Amino acid sequence: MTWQAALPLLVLASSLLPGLVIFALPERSRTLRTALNLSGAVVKLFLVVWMLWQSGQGVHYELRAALLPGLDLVLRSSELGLFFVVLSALLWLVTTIYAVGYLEDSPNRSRFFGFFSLCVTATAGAALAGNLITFLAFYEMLTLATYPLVVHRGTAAARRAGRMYLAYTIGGGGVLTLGTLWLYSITGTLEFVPGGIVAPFVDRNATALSAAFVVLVAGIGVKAALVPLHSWLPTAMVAPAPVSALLHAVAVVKVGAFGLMRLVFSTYGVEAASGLGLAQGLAVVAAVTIVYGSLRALAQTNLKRLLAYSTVSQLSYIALGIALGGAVAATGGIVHLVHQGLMKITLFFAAGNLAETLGVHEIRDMRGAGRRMPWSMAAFTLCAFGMIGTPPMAGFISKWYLGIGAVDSDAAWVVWLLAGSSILNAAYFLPIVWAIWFEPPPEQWPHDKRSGRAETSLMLLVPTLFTAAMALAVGLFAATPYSPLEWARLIAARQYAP
Amino acid sequence: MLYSLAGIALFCIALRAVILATAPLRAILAVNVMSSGVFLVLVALARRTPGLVADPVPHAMVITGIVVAVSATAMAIVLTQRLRANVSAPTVEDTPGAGP
Amino acid sequence: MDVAFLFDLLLAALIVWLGWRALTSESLFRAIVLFVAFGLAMGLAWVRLDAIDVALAEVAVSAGLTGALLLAAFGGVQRSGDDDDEP
Amino acid sequence: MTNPERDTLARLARFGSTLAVALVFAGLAFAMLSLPAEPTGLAAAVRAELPGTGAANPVTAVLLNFRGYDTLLEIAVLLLALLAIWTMRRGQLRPQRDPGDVLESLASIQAPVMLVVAGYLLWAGGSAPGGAFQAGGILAAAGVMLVLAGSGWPQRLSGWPLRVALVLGLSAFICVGVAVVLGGQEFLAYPASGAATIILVLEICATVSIAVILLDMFLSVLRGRASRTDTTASIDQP
Amino acid sequence: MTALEPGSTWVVWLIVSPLAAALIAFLLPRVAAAIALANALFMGVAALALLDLVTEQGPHRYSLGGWGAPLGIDLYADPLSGVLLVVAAVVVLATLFYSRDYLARTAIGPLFWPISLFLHAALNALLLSADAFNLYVTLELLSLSAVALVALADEQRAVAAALRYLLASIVASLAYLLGVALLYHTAGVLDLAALAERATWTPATWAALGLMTAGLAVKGALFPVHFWLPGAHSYAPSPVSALLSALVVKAPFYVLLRLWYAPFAGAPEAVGTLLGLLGALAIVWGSLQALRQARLKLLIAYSTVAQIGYLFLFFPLAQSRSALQGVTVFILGHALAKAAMFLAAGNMHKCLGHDRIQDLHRVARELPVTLAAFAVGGVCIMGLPPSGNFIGKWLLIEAAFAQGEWGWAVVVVAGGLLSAAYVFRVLGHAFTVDDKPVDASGAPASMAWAAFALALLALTLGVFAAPLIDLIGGPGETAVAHLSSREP
Repeated sequence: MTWQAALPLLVLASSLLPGLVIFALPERSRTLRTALNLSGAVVKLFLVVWMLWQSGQGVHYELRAALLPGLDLVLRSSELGLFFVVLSALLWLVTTIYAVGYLEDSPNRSRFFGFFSLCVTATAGAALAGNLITFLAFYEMLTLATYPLVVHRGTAAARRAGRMYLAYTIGGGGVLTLGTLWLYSITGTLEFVPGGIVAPFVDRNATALSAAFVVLVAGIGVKAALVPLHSWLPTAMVAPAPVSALLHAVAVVKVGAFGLMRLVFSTYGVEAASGLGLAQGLAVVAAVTIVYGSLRALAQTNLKRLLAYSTVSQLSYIALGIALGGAVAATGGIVHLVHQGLMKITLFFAAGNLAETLGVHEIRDMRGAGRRMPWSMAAFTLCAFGMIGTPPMAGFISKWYLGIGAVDSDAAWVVWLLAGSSILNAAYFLPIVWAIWFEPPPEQWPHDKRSGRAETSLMLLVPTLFTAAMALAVGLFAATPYSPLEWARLIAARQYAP
Repeated sequence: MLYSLAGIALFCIALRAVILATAPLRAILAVNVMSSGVFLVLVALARRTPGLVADPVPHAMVITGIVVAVSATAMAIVLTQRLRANVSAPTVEDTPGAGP
Repeated sequence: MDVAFLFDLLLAALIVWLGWRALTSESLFRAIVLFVAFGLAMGLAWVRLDAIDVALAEVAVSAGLTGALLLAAFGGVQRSGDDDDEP
Repeated sequence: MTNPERDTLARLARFGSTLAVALVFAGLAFAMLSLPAEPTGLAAAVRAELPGTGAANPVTAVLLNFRGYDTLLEIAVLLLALLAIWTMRRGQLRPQRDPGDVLESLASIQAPVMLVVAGYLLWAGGSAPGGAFQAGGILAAAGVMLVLAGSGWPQRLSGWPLRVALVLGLSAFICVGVAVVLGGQEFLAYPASGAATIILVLEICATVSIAVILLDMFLSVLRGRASRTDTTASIDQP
Repeated sequence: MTALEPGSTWVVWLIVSPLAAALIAFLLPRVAAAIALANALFMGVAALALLDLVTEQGPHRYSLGGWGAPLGIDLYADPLSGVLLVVAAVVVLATLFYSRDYLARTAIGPLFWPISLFLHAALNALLLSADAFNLYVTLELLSLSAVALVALADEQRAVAAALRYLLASIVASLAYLLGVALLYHTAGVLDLAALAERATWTPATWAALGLMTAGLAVKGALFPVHFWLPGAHSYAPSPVSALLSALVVKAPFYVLLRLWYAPFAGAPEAVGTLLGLLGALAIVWGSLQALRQARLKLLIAYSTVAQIGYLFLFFPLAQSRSALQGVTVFILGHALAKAAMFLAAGNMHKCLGHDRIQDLHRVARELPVTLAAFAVGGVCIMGLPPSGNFIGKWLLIEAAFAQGEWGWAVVVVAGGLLSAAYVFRVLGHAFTVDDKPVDASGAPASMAWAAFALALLALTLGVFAAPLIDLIGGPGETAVAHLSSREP
């Protein structure tokens, strides 16, 4: 095996090995740890881009290791997988920089960054997984690697959140295992192939396949935070801001959404999923989640909780796009993977900056924050508008495609849903934006930590501005050849190819 | 046949005794009676038809069994003695001795 | 009914009775003594079953040594108070 | 738990166990009575192969040749039990208090007699009933008598001689077994010509070990008796 | 079935070597530890060589004394016994390595070494035995050495637990022996394969089935006769707990497995279902009890009660080959993972001076490798991929689906979730922040790493288990066929 062929493995190793070394590092060797972290992230990004480029040249990567008789662990490069792995590698680099700045001087950093790296390894593994069982393995690994991050602070609240997180995700994993086995007992294979594997069995095993689909969605839906399996996500916001970014944008929920794509596109196939009426069911669940998440967000007073409910709602745009059953809607769903990631990570970074610099956690304390931290708040505002779906921000593109796709698929109710959801988004974001810019700042911030000339540490500010700029750029330049949108269009076209 | 039935009877009596025993030495006695019952079955069944030469294999098995039984009995007795000796000894554990 | 059968019947009954008594006797000391007697009866049974080797082993090891072990242990029990706390 | 409750529970347990055991007895008795009357077993095979075993007594042939492996493991069980007892051994062995004249004189006569009987059983074991276990058992019993009679010399066997005596039986088996394996035969397959000698050697070694192990078990129990400090305990623990 | 090559005497060395080593370790206490470790190493080599041999040449028999069954005793080796011998050697090696430093911190004397060697010898002899009565002797040797090791923790509760363990296991052995007597007098042989050929379903065979199954269930701690296990496994010294939970408690199940394929092949389904139901109850009951425990080692012991339940799910699913494969991989995975957990718990106990779960503060910080070993072991117990337990559960569920018996599949998954609950109950406390000092110097690196190595093996077992799985049960035939296709 040349190193070229082992590229998928190297992608995993680029975060796994630094992670393992970091575990062994003593707490005080900060420089070495940071160097390892950043070089791992940079190398990973490089490798992923390299793999992407090679795939563009027609190189196909596939690695197999036998796990059970007739069942292998498979790592494979596919368009959808590469799309996701590029996103997570990029956001990981940004989040790492942010985390280094954010966790300065807090205890147990070696442990933190070790598990941090394991998380990203699991995400990359799930992205490159070539069959359902490999996906399952990395899905479980992600659960375990995230737990120590959620309970990182060691407080009672953190442990409670950790318990809840585990109860949901481990339960989800168990259900997913059962569903996977069930499916395997019907089909005899679990490979991810465009068009799915169940088509030959639809006639004979329709009921069993439908039931297995429900079980599988219930398993994956925990991470994708579909209502009613979403409660862990708002609770987990007690974790430090970089962890929230990881949960909401880079890894956990993204793996859930990605898993739904794999399920519909690569396992059941669009045709079978629609034919059995399963996609329609998923669409309804997604619609309910969108409305429910927005309504709950409206009622929150804590900024991070609000953002968490917003995630619940936004994620289901992805599920909705997958479920609507048309290339255009699917494009909207797929591209939202990137758009939502960029916007939500910016929002959490900004919220983290507020908390870290000024000690602000509650929405009512954000009055006038724009004067004190103009850059962070500008990024926040930009992405809040994106979430609402204002052109030319990224969120607009997603919603536009979803809307068009819905009309294409004769599901006009979705347009109303999107409009309603946008109004709700506006209803909870706009008052905040108003308060930030147009209300007077308080005499005294809760815990003002002045640091140098910039509004906050550059390690915190630069990632925030970078992701905000990206979120703007992917919207502005959506029509250019190498934009995420074009890519998503390509992938969607593949799924719906005759 | 008579002896094998007696063997089973011993096995059953002793089984009941060992279930109900609270004192270790009683249980040890019962176990010994029980093993005698099993041995009796082993050897007696070899002579179901009178007049034939006895089968030596069960005899060898019983002799092996007797030795195993005495080993186990000796161990059990010494354990019982340790149990008594330890009752008042301090334990390293957190909770006070759970024994009655 | 021949004498041999009668003898076997009596011996089998004796063995079961001794076993029963050894396990139910109130006093532990008597139980042990009964157990030794039980072992000797067993030895007779082995002889009746043409198992001389077993009979020898039984008398030497089972009745003899096990009895001695139990009695030695009983000595310990006695000094520590009663052990006959069967409900 | 109040006393009446406890009594009820105990009565229930007795009743239940009696019932269960009666059922077991009925089942087993039925099974036993339904056994075919024609003899099964390996008696014929043993008789057929007896000449090549080096022992005329079929039981000895089974114990030391056909199923010699069982016997090897059994001696291992004995030794292991003694080691286990040693790990729990505390306290010193006290001399027996006034054994009484009768016992003393009885022992002084009986011990030599038992020694002779043991020697005979060992020697005869090849052809007539008897063998290592019986001889070992009787030797140990003789030792017990001596100890009870106040004689100190069984305890005097200690240190290296004791350890060697303990492992003698098992080591002899292992050595013989390994030697034939190295000679290209199966483990414990004795050459037909030397089988009788090998069996005799094995029996002697086993007798020594068995006797010493059994005697030492008895001594350990005596010792444990001396070290006991407190009242009775029960095995019924959570 | 091929005849044994003249040079392949590995089966003999696997039994004789630990016995001889035990004698030497007893005579020369000073080198006892070295002898024991060297023997464990050699056992690993021998077991691998044997596994290789039976893989290449198929299962084989070895006639002790040259007589051959049914007159003599045969040893029997096939891939199933081969892999179990290997895992036994691995666990013993790691545990003994751990014990060197552990014993140095206790009052336990050098007799630990010969006794543990006897235990290893008994285990190997049992795994290789093909004779119903010889199995009784090996079971006794195994139980007595296990009891002796438990009693090494010279403490009231340990001694009481050892005594109960001893009495339970003697009674169980006697039930087994009575069953053997009935079988022998029905079929006239003791060799398992010969028994399989001659046994018919008479009332005596039924009685033997009941007696032997009941006896082995007690020894194997199947719910509801597991009463002796939690005490014995938790109050024993930690390396002993590891050996007991990982290996010893599996041995009776292995015997039952062999019986199920040989004399009791064709036992009615109802018996299998009953055993499966008890197994399912064990999973639920053991897990719930584990959740309730206040002490770490008791929690792990109850977890063993639960995990043993999985083994007994084999019986209702026995018709599928994947059930045998699954249960085999499960045994391997559980052996490695559970040993790791007990060794890790021993480390924590040594450092903190207690093992109260409530007070495991700062373990994450002070004993990271130990905690990692525990966590990884726990993850395996939960049955997450790619652990051996995952593969085992997967295959069991596959068998359940193949037979259309869904209930068992649900039990398997539910047990995994319950185990997650009790594992993370411990981990949650270990991550708690607290400022009480912990003396990490109580556990030398060797102890932590021994545990961690086992855990890592358990976790990665799934990755290299695939070729093993193919061996078990053989293509198109099962262990039944192997055992009974004996050459006359």
